[in-house]
Amino acid sequence: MTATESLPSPATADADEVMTVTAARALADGTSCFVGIGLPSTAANLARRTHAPRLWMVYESGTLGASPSTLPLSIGDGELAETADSVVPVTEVFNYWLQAGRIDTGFLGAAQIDRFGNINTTAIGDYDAPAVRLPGAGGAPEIAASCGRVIVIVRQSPRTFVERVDFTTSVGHGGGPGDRERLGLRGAGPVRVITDLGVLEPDPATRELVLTSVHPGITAERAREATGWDLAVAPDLATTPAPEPRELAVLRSLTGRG
Amino acid sequence: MTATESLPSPATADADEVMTVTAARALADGTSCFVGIGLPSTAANLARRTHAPRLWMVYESGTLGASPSTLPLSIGDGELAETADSVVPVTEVFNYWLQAGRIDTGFLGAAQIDRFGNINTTAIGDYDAPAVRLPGAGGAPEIAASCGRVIVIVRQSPRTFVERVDFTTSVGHGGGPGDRERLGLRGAGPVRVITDLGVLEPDPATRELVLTSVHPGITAERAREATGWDLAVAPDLATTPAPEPRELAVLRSLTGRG
Amino acid sequence: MILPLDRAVAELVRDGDTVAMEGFTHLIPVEAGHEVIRQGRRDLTLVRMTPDIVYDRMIGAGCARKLVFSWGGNPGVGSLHRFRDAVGNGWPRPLELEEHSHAGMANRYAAGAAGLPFAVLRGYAGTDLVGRTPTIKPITCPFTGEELAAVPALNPDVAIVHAQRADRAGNVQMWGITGVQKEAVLAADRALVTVEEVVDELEPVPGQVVLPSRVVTAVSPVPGGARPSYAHGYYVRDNDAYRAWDAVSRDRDRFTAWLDAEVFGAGGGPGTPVAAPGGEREEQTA
Amino acid sequence: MILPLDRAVAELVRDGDTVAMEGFTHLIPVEAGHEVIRQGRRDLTLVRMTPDIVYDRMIGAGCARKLVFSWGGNPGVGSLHRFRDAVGNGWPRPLELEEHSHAGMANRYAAGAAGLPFAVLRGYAGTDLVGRTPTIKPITCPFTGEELAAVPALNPDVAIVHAQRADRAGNVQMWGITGVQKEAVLAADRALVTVEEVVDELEPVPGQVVLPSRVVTAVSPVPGGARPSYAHGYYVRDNDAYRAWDAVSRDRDRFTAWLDAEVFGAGGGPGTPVAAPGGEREEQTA
Repeated sequence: MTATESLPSPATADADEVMTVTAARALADGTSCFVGIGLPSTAANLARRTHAPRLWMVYESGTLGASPSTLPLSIGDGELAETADSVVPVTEVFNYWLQAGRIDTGFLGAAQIDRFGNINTTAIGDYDAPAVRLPGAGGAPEIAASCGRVIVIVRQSPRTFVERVDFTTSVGHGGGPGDRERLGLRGAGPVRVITDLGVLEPDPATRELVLTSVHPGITAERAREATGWDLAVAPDLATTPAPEPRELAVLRSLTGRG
Repeated sequence: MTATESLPSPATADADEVMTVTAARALADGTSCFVGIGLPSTAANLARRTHAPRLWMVYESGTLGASPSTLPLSIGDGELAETADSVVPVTEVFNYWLQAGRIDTGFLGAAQIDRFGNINTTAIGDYDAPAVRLPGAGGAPEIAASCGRVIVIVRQSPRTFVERVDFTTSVGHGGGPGDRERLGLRGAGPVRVITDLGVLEPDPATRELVLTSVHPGITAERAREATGWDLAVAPDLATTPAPEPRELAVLRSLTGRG
Repeated sequence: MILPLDRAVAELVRDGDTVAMEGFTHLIPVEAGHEVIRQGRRDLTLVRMTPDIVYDRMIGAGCARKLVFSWGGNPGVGSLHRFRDAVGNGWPRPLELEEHSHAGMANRYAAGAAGLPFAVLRGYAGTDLVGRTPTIKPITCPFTGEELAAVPALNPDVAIVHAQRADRAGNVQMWGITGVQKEAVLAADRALVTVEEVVDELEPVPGQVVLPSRVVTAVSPVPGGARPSYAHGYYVRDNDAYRAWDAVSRDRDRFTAWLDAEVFGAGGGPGTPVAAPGGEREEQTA
Repeated sequence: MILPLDRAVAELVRDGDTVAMEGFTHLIPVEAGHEVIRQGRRDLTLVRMTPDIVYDRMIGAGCARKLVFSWGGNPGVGSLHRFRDAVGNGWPRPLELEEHSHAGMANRYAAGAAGLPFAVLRGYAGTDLVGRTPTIKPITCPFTGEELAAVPALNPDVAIVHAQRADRAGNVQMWGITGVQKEAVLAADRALVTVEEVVDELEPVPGQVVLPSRVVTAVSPVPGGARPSYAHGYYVRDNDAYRAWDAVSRDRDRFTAWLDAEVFGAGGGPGTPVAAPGGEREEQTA
């Protein structure tokens, strides 16, 4: 795909594509990124193929510096091991790399996220009699604690964006300013929540998530309706730059669409 | 060397050779042995070439199941890595193998050893102004603590066999019965001290080292003179079986003598 | 000791045992799990960082009393429906949970392998896991005064892993993503390793982990024994099988029919276990 | 970043630093130690499990204020005479000691690499090290009540190791006995790796340890830089040189003459460092 005329039009981008491209753009070249499977993996691999060729991807299976040629379905695909700078035991990836503070960006998903960016991936409803039992913590609590910063990718709805998570699996900004420091969490926590509607960022003073950008065609009102708390909107609300044709083309080659 | 007539006569064995052969015999086939350089390494390699072909030698450099064709000068010779079942990081050899209690026999030397089998390899005299500064602990304290049992190989003299060690680098039987248990040491501690004169073993009741065997041509009196405390002699004092011609031949092929 | 799979499971895995079947997406001992189901083991405490479809099957088959884990999902697909049904509805029997994070579980195995009673990590602070999981406690650094998390060692009765190769003496060799398998084997009282093949000599391979025979209780040759996961250098991951499991496992009847046909049935594909001598299989699954 | 050895030492090693030069008999960064001597570094806290002849030289040359170690000897030969002279007679200057066991040191590095303030081990109980070494403290298991030993993390200012190869991006590859080098590098603020050669591509090797370039501050090509120790696959250990050191090091004058000739002198064998551009060497050793 080299001829410009074969690139897809930005107008054809769907909401998930805008979300993924926006997430990819948040990853600076040369930085390290702890990558989970699904949207984070897609976004990181997109970044590596566009503006961040030296993005250093770490998967929790122990592959350091993986550069898969196709999107892995799982965090332990053979392609990851074959293309990695190094494959280390799981103990080392968590202790020597994550806990030691060597990862710049952690990417997390969420089943629920609250006003302060705390995340639930354990259970919806009562823990002992859950409405929905979710997979659980995995690497997330320590990714949220120890990465330099965290980016959350999650589709926005009132069921997902809740006033208070039913279970705090991974700490965002706790109950507000100073909580991360009090808990001894070394990273900055969630600095950006990227959804299919826009981008939320913590208010520097209150640590509450604020809508700072909406994707093309999305209104602040729609984002507020998709949020289970009274979502504040930044006075200088931006519109997310639309995906570029090349970004869309690479993304679709990764996901097999188009 | 297959013809019997070429084997050396036991009568030619010197004191160190009797000591080394006696130590080798203490290693049962199929057991695991934590091997230090020097006499322990010579004894273990002799055992592996005579009665204990499946002796599993672990060197603290991380070589598990090494089977060197020549005697290594250091615990990290390349030959050890090349012939090992597995080479592991030093952290693993100490944590996953030694500390976990997977080694049957630990072999230790000593600059001083006392009545209760406690060992000094740190300093002779005052620690802060030592008469002789020795290399220090190395792996010995945890070998003495965690191996199933310990065998000490050391030449016997009043300077070495002392009433009380100047510095307890590695605990033998502490101050007597029950001390190892109180300290939480999991192995049985020194079960045999093999010298150039004979063999000492702890009295089951008092834990004090007692002369239980003298090498051919050595008297109990000579062993007592070479001991800095009033060495008890077992009522059934044995004479160490002399080295067999084949043992001597293999030992000399290892050490390059004869 | 090289044993057919059914004999190895019969000898090593007992009702009520704590069993760790490890594998981080790669080299998952699926066929060994099926054999545990066939032999009707009950009241197991299943331990694994990433319980996936093989634990889903064992839970659905009623083998498990408790699950100690950090992430229970169908990797890359979604939820484990038998796990959910057991947690939510107690079908076929209630499942007690002990939840940790990956970092906590990995360190628990490492402590177990190292003969320590506990491990220390920076973890869990501020999460609701602390209140829910009694095996997380605070510990203070005696040098800096910092508060960290302590977790107790995991020492399973038996660990089961899959590897590429073993030699005839029972030394085991695995490579590729090796996860926490070494630690699980070293932490366990007994260890069963299913392998793709038994060879005369283990040719060294980059990235290999070698488990010396003295820490391996039994080796069972089970070619394809990790399917539908993969064995680096032997076969690739069958992603479609993981996706297909989602539909099969959503429904109790469909799951039960699948179990009868694929695990208890005579059929079976490349993952069918090696037959035991003397028809012992029938006896054990009766 | 690939730098000539003299520039790398000039930039990474500062007076007063805590310096860990690791290597367990194999791959000892001897030539880097000589460069530290040439550049006249002072007041270093030298850290190493097995300080051997290179630390003996650095201590004799007056670089060190303190030694943190577990076994200080000439492996397979006997004592370190410059070390003894410094401890016993304060020549050329007093040497403070902080003594541990190998198990303690290895775990201190591992804690440093893992971003923990301390490590826990079964060790030291009943030994006189407990009373002599303030960096050994008791700690109680919050689950079993057992008392164990805690030791603080080691986080050197700079780690220096020798490896077989690096690629042009600065990724480092070593194999054979790799000791505690990975942990030392990961625990340190800065890391210098001298290598036998710089290659285009790091062909995987069984038993390899790869240090990603992002944890390596500088790579210096120093062929033969581990002599008289060895580099697996490149050259063997020069046991005679270790034996010969015993006589050289016993006498202060003989040692000083050796230092002048072999370290400060213009001669030098295969371990001679790569010359820096622009005569920087003279400036730094003046």
